Amino acid sequence: MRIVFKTDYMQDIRPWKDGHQLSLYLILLALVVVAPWILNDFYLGELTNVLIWAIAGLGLMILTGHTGQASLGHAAFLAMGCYANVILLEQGVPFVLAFPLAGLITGIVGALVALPAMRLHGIYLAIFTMALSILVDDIIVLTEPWSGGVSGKYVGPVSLFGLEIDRWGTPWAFYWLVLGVTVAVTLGYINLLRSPMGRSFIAVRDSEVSAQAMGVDVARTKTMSFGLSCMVTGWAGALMGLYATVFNNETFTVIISIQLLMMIVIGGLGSIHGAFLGAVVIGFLPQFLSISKEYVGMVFGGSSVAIPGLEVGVFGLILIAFILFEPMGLYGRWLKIRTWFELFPFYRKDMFKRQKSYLKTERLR
Amino acid sequence: MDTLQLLISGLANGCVYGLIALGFVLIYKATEAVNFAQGDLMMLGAFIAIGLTNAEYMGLPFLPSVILSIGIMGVIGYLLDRFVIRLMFGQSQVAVVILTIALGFVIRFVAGLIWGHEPHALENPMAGGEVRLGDLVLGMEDVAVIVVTLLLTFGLFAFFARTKLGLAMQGASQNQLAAYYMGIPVKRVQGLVWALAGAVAAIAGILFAAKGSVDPSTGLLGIKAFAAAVIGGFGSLPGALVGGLIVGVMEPFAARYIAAGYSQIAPYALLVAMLIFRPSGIFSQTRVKKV
Amino acid sequence: MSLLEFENVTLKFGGLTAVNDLSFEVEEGEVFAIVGPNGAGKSTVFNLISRFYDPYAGRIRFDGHDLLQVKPSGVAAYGVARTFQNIELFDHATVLDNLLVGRHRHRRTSLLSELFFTPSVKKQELQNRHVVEEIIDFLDLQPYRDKMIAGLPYGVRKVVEVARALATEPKLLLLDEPASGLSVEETTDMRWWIDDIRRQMGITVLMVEHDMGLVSGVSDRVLAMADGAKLALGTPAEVQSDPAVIEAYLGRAA
Amino acid sequence: MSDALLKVRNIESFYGPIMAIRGVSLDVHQGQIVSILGANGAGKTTLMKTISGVMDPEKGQIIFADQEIQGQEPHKIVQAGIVHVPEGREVFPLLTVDENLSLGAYTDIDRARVERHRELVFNYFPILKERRNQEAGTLSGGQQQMLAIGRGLMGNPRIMLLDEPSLGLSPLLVQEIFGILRRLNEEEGVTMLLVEQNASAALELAHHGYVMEVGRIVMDGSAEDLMKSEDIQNFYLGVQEQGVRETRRWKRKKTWR
Amino acid sequence: EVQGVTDTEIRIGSVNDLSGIFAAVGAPATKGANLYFDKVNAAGGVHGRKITFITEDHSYQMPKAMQGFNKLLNRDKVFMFMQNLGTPMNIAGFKLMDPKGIPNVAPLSAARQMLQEPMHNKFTSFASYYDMARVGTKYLANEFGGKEACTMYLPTDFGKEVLEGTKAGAEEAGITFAAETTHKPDESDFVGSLSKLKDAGCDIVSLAVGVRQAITIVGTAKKMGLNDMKFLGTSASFLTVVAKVPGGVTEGFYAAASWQDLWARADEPAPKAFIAEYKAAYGEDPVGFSMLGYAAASMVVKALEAAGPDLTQESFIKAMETLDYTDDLVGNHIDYGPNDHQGADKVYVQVVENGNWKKLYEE
Ligand SMILES: Nc1ncnc2c1ncn2[C@@H]1O[C@H](COP(=O)(O)OP(=O)(O)OP(=O)(O)O)[C@@H](O)[C@H]1O
Ligand SMILES: Nc1ncnc2c1ncn2[C@@H]1O[C@H](COP(=O)(O)OP(=O)(O)OP(=O)(O)O)[C@@H](O)[C@H]1O
Ligand SMILES: CC(C)C[C@H](N)C(=O)O
Ligand SMILES: [Mg+2]
Ligand SMILES: [Mg+2]
Repeated sequence: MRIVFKTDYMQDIRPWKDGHQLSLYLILLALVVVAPWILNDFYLGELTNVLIWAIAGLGLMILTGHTGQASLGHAAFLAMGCYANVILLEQGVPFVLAFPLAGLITGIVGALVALPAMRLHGIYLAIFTMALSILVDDIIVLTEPWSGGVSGKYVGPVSLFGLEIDRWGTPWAFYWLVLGVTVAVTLGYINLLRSPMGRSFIAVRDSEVSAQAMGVDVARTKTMSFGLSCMVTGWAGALMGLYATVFNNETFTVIISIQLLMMIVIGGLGSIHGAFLGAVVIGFLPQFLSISKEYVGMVFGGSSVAIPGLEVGVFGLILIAFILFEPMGLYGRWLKIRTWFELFPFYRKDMFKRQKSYLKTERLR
Repeated sequence: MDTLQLLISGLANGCVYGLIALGFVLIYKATEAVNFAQGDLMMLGAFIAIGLTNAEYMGLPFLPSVILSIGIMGVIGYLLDRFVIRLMFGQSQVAVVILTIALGFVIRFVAGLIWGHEPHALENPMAGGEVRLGDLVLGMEDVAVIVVTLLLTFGLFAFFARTKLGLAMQGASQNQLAAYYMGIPVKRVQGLVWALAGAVAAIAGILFAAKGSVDPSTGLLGIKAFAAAVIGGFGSLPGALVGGLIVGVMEPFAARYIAAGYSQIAPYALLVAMLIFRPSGIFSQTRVKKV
Repeated sequence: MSLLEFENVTLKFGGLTAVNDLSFEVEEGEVFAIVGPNGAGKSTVFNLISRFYDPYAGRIRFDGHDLLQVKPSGVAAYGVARTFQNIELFDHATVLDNLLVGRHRHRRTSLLSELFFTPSVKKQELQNRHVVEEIIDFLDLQPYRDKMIAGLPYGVRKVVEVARALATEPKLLLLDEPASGLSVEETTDMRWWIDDIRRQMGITVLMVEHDMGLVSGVSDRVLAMADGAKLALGTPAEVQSDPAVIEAYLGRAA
Repeated sequence: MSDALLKVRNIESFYGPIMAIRGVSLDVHQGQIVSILGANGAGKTTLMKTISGVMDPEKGQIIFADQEIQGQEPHKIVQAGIVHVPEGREVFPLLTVDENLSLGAYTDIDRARVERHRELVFNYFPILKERRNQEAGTLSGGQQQMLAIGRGLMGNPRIMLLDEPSLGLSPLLVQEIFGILRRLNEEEGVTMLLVEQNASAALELAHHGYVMEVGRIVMDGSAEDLMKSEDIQNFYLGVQEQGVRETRRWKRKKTWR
Repeated sequence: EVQGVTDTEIRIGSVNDLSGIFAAVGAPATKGANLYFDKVNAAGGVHGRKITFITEDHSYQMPKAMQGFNKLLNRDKVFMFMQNLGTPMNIAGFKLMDPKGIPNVAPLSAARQMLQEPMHNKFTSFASYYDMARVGTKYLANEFGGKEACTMYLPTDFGKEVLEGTKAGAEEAGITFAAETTHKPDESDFVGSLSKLKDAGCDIVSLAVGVRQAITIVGTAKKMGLNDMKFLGTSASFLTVVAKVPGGVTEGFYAAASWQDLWARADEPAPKAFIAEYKAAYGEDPVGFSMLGYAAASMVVKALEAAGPDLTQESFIKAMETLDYTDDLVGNHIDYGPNDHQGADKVYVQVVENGNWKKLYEE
């Protein structure tokens, strides 16, 4: 077991525990940067997709994982970001500007939405945001002059610093774009968490009364959290639009909102890692199931889809298993595995057995 | 006259929402878990009744098969709790929400596998029957929905308010630890409530399938019923009914008087407006914590 | 002018008058204790100062400001910090992070600079930590510094609450039953801490407490309340010998 | 002496990887009041929780009336006659005072007795009667504590586990509480296991005492013996030479560590 | 080197809905297609090549559909697509297929955009929703002297297209378009909408809603005594179950589609053989969309055969353009040409009579 002695305040402030951990992260970063040379187009595309979901997950994590405000409507903000980006591009705004602006606009809209949502808690907030998510479909239809209504919109390749970025034509360039955004958002998130604003988010999540008593303006903090969350989600939406190249009112459904929430819960609420782990599960597991189906088919014979919807059924079962197995999310499980290795051989067999736990009402605020 | 007709059919429709909402509220009231699979349980209940009743399947007489399906759904509800939900005892509510959403996927898949994806209607003696009051027409099924919903709401309300078990359920939802300290078998109580919710889902499903038809994605109706429960004040049984009625009555009037393109938005717009002005519903169930 | 002025304040919950035309002042630099039977309205007085409730009538002024004009979060900004009778900590954060939230009112950086963690943010963070570590030392919390609140024993949490309140560097510190749940030994520690808080840090203390030993040990003046109204006000000795207080609160033996 | 009503043998309890109880054994005899003293974090609450079944011990046995009860579901343990008045009140916040009391008697099917107990509780704590329709969550801290104790009394216990019952009560009520406990013990023969910070009152009431430190029992003896012990006097009873502490905070080392 | 073709195999992809809101369409269609391909493979394949038909389930969600396209194009490297379901999904797919010239055949969407430019690699089997609604409306107006056409629709591309088709049909018949109402997929009470249409004097009402909703609308109208209102569905409501609803609820409901009902013709040789074959393979009765899947597969195989052993995307497209045959199973005539990439051009107006669909008219 490595024991880190604290000798300097900076040790708590900088985002890595020690050089060892830092080097691990740097290796990971190097690996993902060179991914286009390692992976074929299919897997690169899937990795891109997972990263886009992870960005969306980071967005929702700010709000739900760190500020404790459950949203079942974040697909609405994906849509917002996506449309804002494309409409700006159509107006001739260069991508370098259009993309950040798309997030910013979504963030501002999110903060505005937060104003009426401020007095809502828990399930009431969840259903409020869900209603927004359901309405966004109709809003897109009603704002046809800008949104293209039901016929939707098409977004072609974009260019960034002279580089042609095209999901299908230059998948590696698109991947790097997404990776760049992912890294930037993650760094911003880390910085947030070690700054006063990030701590005030956690304060609001854990106890609104004492946050107030410490001088945290709860309403303002929630607005900020909504704004930031929606901004990041908006970027994810813009990337999703570029990834799909075509989208309309039926693209960002409430089901996607639900999947986003599932993703961060399965990954582990309240941790950055959780957003990534969850994105792998929600983003890649269905593909994995679909691919493994071929091999199952090869072994047991019969190429055809015998049971329609089987993958979704199995996917549901696996999600259930994940949650039953580790209600604190995959990141919680990962931490345990790591502790196990660190303590080796001084672990006890039932060290991580769940002690009985009990809930109290959430109807008191 | 027109208005009255809209009102009456809105009420009947609202009762269906109320009935599904009751299932949500039941589980919430006793466990503070939000069961997002309630709509899917209703769909399953409907299909079980169809499987027992309809000529192409087992063709049992209507009444016994209705009773049987309510029983089966009660058992399914209990087993769901016993073998799935209970493993999550004491874990965060969000995790339970996600769990029930995933359960919904699985239920939809199973139903599709057994009964296919096309709509099925429940063969029933009420079909085609109607009650006429002057110019007003009301289907027999609508009458049944209204009667059953009212009875069930008041029955459940009395159960929670008057019986020791009902009180214990409320206590268990507010503080599981304290409930145990009082000797309440919290897990068994929760199993009971899931059984009850299963039975209520079956009743809702049967009435729904008799009134129209069901397919595996019918469960999505649960979302609107959920909205209804929230409007009423999540956790309040009369609230579920009132919320259901508001949404139900809202719909025909919106469809009648609001321009196309906007009318279908009305229930959700109402929900949003409602929450802005009454952040915890009509019969608020939340309190400010005393410190 | 007194530091805190409570003037003819009344608060009702439905038919129940929890605070009834109550007036008192807390002077700068003193330790002022409130005692009284359970349900007398002591915590409610704190909650009024924290602006969790709007009084039905009366005025509350702090350091020349009308507290009724500010939001609950504004009270801390003026320099009032508090602890809670039933402990309200940020359960899923470490002791250190809890204390750092206490520094919130000294935040001078913008969201943007925090997202980039600019040198000014870093400087502020180092400064915050400096203050917080001093408090951790002062209250002997080193062993718990990086522990989650959720796993701490009751007594330690009480101390963390005091620490978090101190981290705001307040002018006035409100302590709601700081010694309840503490052992005799720990209560003695608390007594010296309160003493030091007043003497060394120059912080005025307003405290609700049932432990008469602690009350008479540290406080300059004591207000005894019953049914939301003033029963007696004076030095600890005066109040303790007041027959009405003995009758309603202390009992014969004490 | 006869066999103990409650026997705890070598109990170990964990919070995840943290060992909070490290092999505790104790006996509570029928009709006795046994008190546990100990500093913050000694593990007193954890021990109580382990006995009442809301936590599972890793090792050891708990024997109540000759039945092994460790690791059982908590409601079974209550039905067996062990009632726990927990630390930190734990009332049902959205139920009224009356409803809270009714739930306290959940295991009791004798209606007449339940009503008798309710009157008894109202008798002890008149304020609860006055507030019988108030939601428990809006009671003051001390009122909630009264409710918690009252609710415990409703359960018709054979043995009561009391975790800091005097927490947050006014001095007058503290005296009354100890009087009530004594009467319950003497008149109704209720056995009690009591955790109290107010050590002098606790020892005065108790027949026997244990001292816990960091998850272990470090001392035990009859209440009189403990009261005479110098360590106990210093650390739990606050008998101290004021002069020494006046200048600077200074701590004597405990002799048993 | 042609993508998706080897000496022994042809890979065909499909991005379909097997578990979402259109599973009632996608699932049976996939089964039907598989049935036909299995049969062809068992008989030795096409020019010695076995057909591998790979279906990805998108549950009617765009992100999943994009993943499906990524897998099929970049991993499985399919030769062509067949019966991709959903308008937005197909259109998104075109962006990838068009540059590589990958054919998209018989999509499960009857939107006009299925033949958007470049039309070269796109082939639909049937008339568009627009034409169905147009022809149906015109027929009802002419036949029954309807005066006011109206539409009840979901505000989606499908709904909007039916709306436009209805308006066009009304204009062609010289009647007015009177009113429209919009809906959500989870709406289940239509009394309000119907009384609005009643007040507007509608006597021809085209429907672009879910199957379950169409049944409820027709039933509610009966209950309200709106017996003069004629309801017209498109292929999206043209299901056997709709005709079979107990209690005769849907009697007198019209649908305009590009094919004829399977079970209404269950005694004719081709449908009869198909029903038997399907039952033998899956142990359950086929539905209309099973038939369409089967027919689509058989059409693709015809074209593959015609394309000869030197199979390329281009030769396949050329071969498709030569197809001209009557499909007895589906009950329509398929013909393509260099400038005609829509197979069946006819629209059949049919009505529910005694629990069966009956053909009234074709155009
Ligand atoms: N939200 C509320 N609704 C109704 N009554 C309330 C509410 N809050 C407090 N009360 C009542 O107001 C009175 C004063 O409560 P408060 O908490 O101030 O008492 P306290 O003096 O702090 O008592 P303790 O020493 O027990 O903590 C009590 O009788 C309590 O029941
Ligand atoms: N939920 C928890 N998770 C992790 N550790 C815990 C948890 N609860 C208690 N502990 C640890 O177990 C030990 C014993 O705690 P316990 O609450 O039993 O002490 P106590 O003697 O009752 O203290 P107090 O007098 O303050 O109530 C402490 O060291 C504490 O840190
Ligand atoms: C098969 C069809 C009903 C599909 C649907 N109408 C669509 O265009 O997406
Ligand atoms: Mg108080
Ligand atoms: Mg304790």
